[in-house]
Amino acid sequence: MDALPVAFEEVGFAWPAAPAPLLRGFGLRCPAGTLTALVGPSGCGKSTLLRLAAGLLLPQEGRVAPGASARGGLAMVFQQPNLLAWRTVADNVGLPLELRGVPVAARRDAVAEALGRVELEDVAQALPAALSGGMRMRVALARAWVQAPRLLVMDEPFAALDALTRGRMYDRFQALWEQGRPTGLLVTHDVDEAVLLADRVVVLGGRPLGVVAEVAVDLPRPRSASLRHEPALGALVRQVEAHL
Amino acid sequence: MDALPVAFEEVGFAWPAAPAPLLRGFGLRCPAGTLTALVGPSGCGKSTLLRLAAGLLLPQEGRVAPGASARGGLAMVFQQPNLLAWRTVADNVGLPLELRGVPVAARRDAVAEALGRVELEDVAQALPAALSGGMRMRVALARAWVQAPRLLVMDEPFAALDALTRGRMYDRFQALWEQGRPTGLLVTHDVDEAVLLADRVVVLGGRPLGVVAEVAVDLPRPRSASLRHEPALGALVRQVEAHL
Amino acid sequence: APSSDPAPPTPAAPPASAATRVRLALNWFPEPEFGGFYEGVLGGVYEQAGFQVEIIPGGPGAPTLELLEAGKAEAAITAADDLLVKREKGARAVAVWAAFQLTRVGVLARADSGLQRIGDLGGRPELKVAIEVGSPFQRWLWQRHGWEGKVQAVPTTGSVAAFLADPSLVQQAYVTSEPCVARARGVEPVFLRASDEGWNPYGTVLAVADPPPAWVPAFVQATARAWQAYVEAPARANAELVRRNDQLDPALVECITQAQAPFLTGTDGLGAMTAERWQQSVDALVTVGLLKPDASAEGAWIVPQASPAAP
Amino acid sequence: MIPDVSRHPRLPAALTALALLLVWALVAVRTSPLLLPGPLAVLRAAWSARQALAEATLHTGLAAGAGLVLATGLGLVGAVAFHLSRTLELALYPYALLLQTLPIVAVAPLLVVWLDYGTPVAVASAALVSFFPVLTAGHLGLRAATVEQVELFSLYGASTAQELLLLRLPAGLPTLFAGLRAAGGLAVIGAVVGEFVGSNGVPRSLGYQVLYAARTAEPALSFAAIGCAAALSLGLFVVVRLGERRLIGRWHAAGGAA
Amino acid sequence: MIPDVSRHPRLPAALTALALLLVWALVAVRTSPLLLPGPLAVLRAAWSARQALAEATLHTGLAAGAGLVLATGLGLVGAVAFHLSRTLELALYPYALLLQTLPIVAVAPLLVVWLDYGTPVAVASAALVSFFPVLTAGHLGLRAATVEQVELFSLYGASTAQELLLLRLPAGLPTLFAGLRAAGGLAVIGAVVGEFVGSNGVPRSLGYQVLYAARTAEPALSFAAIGCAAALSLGLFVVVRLGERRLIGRWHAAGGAA
Ligand SMILES: Nc1ncnc2c1ncn2[C@@H]1O[C@H](COP(=O)(O)OP(=O)(O)OP(=O)(O)O)[C@@H](O)[C@H]1O
Ligand SMILES: Nc1ncnc2c1ncn2[C@@H]1O[C@H](COP(=O)(O)OP(=O)(O)OP(=O)(O)O)[C@@H](O)[C@H]1O
Ligand SMILES: [Mg+2]
Ligand SMILES: [Mg+2]
Repeated sequence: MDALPVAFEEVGFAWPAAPAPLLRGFGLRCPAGTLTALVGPSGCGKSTLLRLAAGLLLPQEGRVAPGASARGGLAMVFQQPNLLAWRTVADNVGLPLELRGVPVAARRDAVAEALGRVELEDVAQALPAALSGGMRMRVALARAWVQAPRLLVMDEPFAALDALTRGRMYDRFQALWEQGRPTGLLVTHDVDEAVLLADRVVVLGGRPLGVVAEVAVDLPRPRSASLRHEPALGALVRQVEAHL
Repeated sequence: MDALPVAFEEVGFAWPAAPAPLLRGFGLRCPAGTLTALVGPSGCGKSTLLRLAAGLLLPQEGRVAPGASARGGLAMVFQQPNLLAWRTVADNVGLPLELRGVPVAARRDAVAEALGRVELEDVAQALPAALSGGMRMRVALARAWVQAPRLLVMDEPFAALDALTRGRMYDRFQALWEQGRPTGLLVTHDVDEAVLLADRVVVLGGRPLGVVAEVAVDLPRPRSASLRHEPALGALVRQVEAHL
Repeated sequence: APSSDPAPPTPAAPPASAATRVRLALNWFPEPEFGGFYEGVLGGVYEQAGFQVEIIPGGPGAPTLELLEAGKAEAAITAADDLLVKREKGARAVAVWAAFQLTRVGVLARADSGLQRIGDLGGRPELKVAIEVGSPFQRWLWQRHGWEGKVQAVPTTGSVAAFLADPSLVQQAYVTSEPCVARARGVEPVFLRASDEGWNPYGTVLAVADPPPAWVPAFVQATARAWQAYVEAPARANAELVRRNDQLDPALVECITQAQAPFLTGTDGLGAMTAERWQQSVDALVTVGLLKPDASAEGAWIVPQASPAAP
Repeated sequence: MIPDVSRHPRLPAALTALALLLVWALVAVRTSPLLLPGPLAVLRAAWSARQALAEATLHTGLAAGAGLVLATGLGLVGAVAFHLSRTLELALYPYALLLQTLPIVAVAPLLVVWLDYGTPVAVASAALVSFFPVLTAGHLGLRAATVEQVELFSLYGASTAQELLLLRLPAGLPTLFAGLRAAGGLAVIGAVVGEFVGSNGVPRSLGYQVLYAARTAEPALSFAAIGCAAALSLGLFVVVRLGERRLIGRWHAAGGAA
Repeated sequence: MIPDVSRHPRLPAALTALALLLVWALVAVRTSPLLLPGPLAVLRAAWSARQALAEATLHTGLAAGAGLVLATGLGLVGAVAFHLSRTLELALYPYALLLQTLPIVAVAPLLVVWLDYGTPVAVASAALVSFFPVLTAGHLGLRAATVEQVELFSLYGASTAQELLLLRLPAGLPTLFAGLRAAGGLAVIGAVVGEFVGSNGVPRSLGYQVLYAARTAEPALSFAAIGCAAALSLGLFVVVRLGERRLIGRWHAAGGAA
């Protein structure tokens, strides 16, 4: 299926009881099949943007695409693992497929593969309460990756992981990405990570929220984690950091 | 009050229903007043170690100091913000003081100061549900910093923060640290952060969990966030990363 | 107004071609006070008269007239006062036969209390009267004797236990119930009749829909015969009652049967209803304000005539 | 032209009331007035007995309220005691259930002997009936706090009382209020049934009114009295909801936060 | 030498039973046996009426169980309906409360006429009494899922049925079971009281046994019958707990995970 473009047009949004609106006339476009990294200070509104893009929140002014129309073709990693406490790890990962009516056998294979990607085959039958914080987050990653979405939205998916595990997850994510080429939105606090993974880094800031800068990343793909120490990447990182 | 040393001696620990014990004959000592950073792969047992040190879990074999004896002189930042949904931000931060019976007026000042440190004065009267992920984590930081503990235990406290905010938090934390000089245990996935803040970086790994390497950090204090790009720090970081 | 002698034990009417189904709703547990109806079924009297009778036992609060009204029963047992009050409220039921000539209602006291009749309670302020407060009977007593504020009424609990435990208690009772229980529990009681105080509505009235269906005269005749048979030989029906309820021991049944005998026949004879008695009941109910002052017994009861040829 | 429900939150309930009245009137017309008096008849009966009913409603309402307060207090104390001592919980919880099982109608005679006629019996029976739901809800509510929240408190050296008051109680309030909602209605019916037996012949209680109306074949009055009891339940329910909204509305509606 | 409670979880309850029996015996000795028969008298009465009691317990148990099942089904349907339609909730919730307020003793005659004597009245009255706690608990339980979990489901295009079955219902089970615990005991008492009026004079129900024992002044038998009712409640409670442990024990005890 084709990737879905993301577009914010003249978007206005305020949380109830908030003193000032979070967004006013906000605009941003992400062409189909590109991966955009969003960086910006804590509390500036990144998660809110993702919720708007996924249609979990409705803008009070303007238009957001795809919004709710993407339902079923969308995958999201929330900032918190957001697992269902009564389901095993495998059943948590299989949830999106179950909701789409994928038959059990096919589901089992897909789940096993997704768990393999995040290195959690061993705890497939454990309940979320018996996992460490980083393991829970990886379950959430597997749940988002278990299907081939048209739009993939991830809110700091790798923040809870150590450097090495994170590096392997980068590779797995990029392989997956190349397979389906969905549109991607990635919120991260790690500028290295943003530059390494994204086609473009958007620096956000201010209230109402605005785009402070956009930095295109034209490094060749696939990009291994070791690229991190390359000067080309370092230059881009410094370019982004200059706007933060 | 004096800082409390931390010591694990021949510690054995297994989670119920786990196939293999997490710790067996584990040993580690952290002298009073030093700050030890713990790094290691996701799910290796870092959070479990912190819970043991704080006396929230009891070892099945061996001894852990200070353990439960530190009650009242201990502060901890959990891996999740762990806020009370029915209390305002200010009341969440004031909780440790309230539990100790600190009078309202003194509490109010301390809370205001702690909130100032994490830059959340504006949302003092908001409920946790109205905060972003990073803001919640900063409330948890403020709650741990509002008192002068003898032992400060922090589980990835800065992971949810963007680089700039994080840098400012580093400074605030170090200032605070210098004031009281408690013993500190810091779990982090960011090796730069570990080296920047700690007196010693302990690399953990394996099952049962063991100390893979210890790297002493003898950089002068205070260490500003800009130190991050210094070669001396870079060398130490690479030294740690070599063991990961 | 019609008046009637006790229905004579005339020879059985020719059985109807197909048996008429009659569901008879009782207003209390199956006990000797309904012995005649059970005898009618067991002895085949109803069957011979062309009726297939099904007895629906009741209990406290059994809504018998309501079952009649709802078409879930063809015949219902109720009390005359109840029938009169409900008729004024629109119930379409009419009394056609009365089992007890004297009301079974009264007051139970200890034999050593020195009480002779209910009215004596007026001079005994130390005694409490457990009674259905607000019931027509209670209001009648208090009004007739001017006991308001003088005699202490307390609610009944539906059991004689409190009476047995507390010597300062007298209790509203049915002659077919509490006296025998009290005696069996070792307290010798005396039963003070309500009829002596002018409260004497027929207590166990057979009611049918108003206007009565054509089968009623034959049914009444059969009922009268069944009851006559029961009074003469209660053993068979009583045995059935004991069989149905193992808490009802034979001694208790025997006691009740003896206690109720004089109340069944009274002075007018088994089954009779007289205009004077009905009017007396109406007047009593008017006095306590349960019926409108212009109320009359007219139409509330009839003596069914099978045909012009019937007695 | 469908009116907006969110603007007129009372409209649906009012419309339902109308619809119910209509159905009632229709059913009543086809049923004997002895069984089911029509709404008009009930209204008439209520109006002509308005003073007695008002007095009785007040009287029964006080008894039910007192019973509910008693049950809430005792239920909370019980829940806390069970929480603090597993031994106590194992020893007593099964028997607490029994309290609720006692048919008041059967126990009321005993209560009458022990407590004397009148209000005490009504209060006791209201409390007896509503105790268990509060206990159960309280018991469950006290376990609603997450493991990490409990760890937080033990970490900061909170006393048992502090843990209860500052953590377990607030975290358990939503569950507790669910129990209280059910308990309110139960308290009213408990009081009414207690008054059946213990009303002491003074016509100042709804139990007496219901019973008296049944004795004198006044179903309309009986229904009017039951209506008053229902209104009382609604009243208690509203009180519970107001308390709920005041105490937990702000954060519970927000869906909580880790 | 205090035995370890965690090793003998049944011990405290057994000891309490002994203690209660002792207190009961002591109080009974000082009270008239007509009001409060001693434990031995009750046991003797129970033994001599064992067959009737066993039959009655079975009979009433089935009625209470059927009533509880009915109430649970209807309560869940109601909770789901209210969850799906705020208008419906506003329109009907207040009136659901009224169902619980109706004094069964006063309503039973109506039930008798509508439903016929015997088991139907007992089932209906058991269901009537236990409906509201289930409804309330279900209603609250369906809102127990966190905002983010609901977002997750809507994100993945879950149908309303899927959201209900896979999210709201499991997340609400702990709350629902709290309601069911209270409802179980209520169902038994509802059945017994329904049998008071609707027993049809057939001695095959506990309601009849309680009442008839009062009628013949056999308090020991009355208490024995009440004891059987209590045992029934306990039985239903245990069934509910087993269901609870089976369905939610594993994850709910674990304290959940975000
Ligand atoms: N409550 C629990 N019950 C059972 N097992 C648990 C529990 N908590 C953690 N574990 C197991 O213990 C191991 C270590 O967990 P821990 O949370 O200490 O890891 P960690 O090093 O903090 O990982 P991370 O960096 O991902 O937070 C994991 O394998 C996990 O599955
Ligand atoms: N449910 C809510 N109700 C009210 N205000 C909210 C809510 N969620 C977020 N906000 C406010 O909206 C603003 C942006 O929040 P958001 O979660 O989008 O930030 P963020 O950029 O994701 O931050 P972080 O990096 O810390 O996760 C914050 O000021 C926060 O207080
Ligand atoms: Mg965020
Ligand atoms: Mg951890």
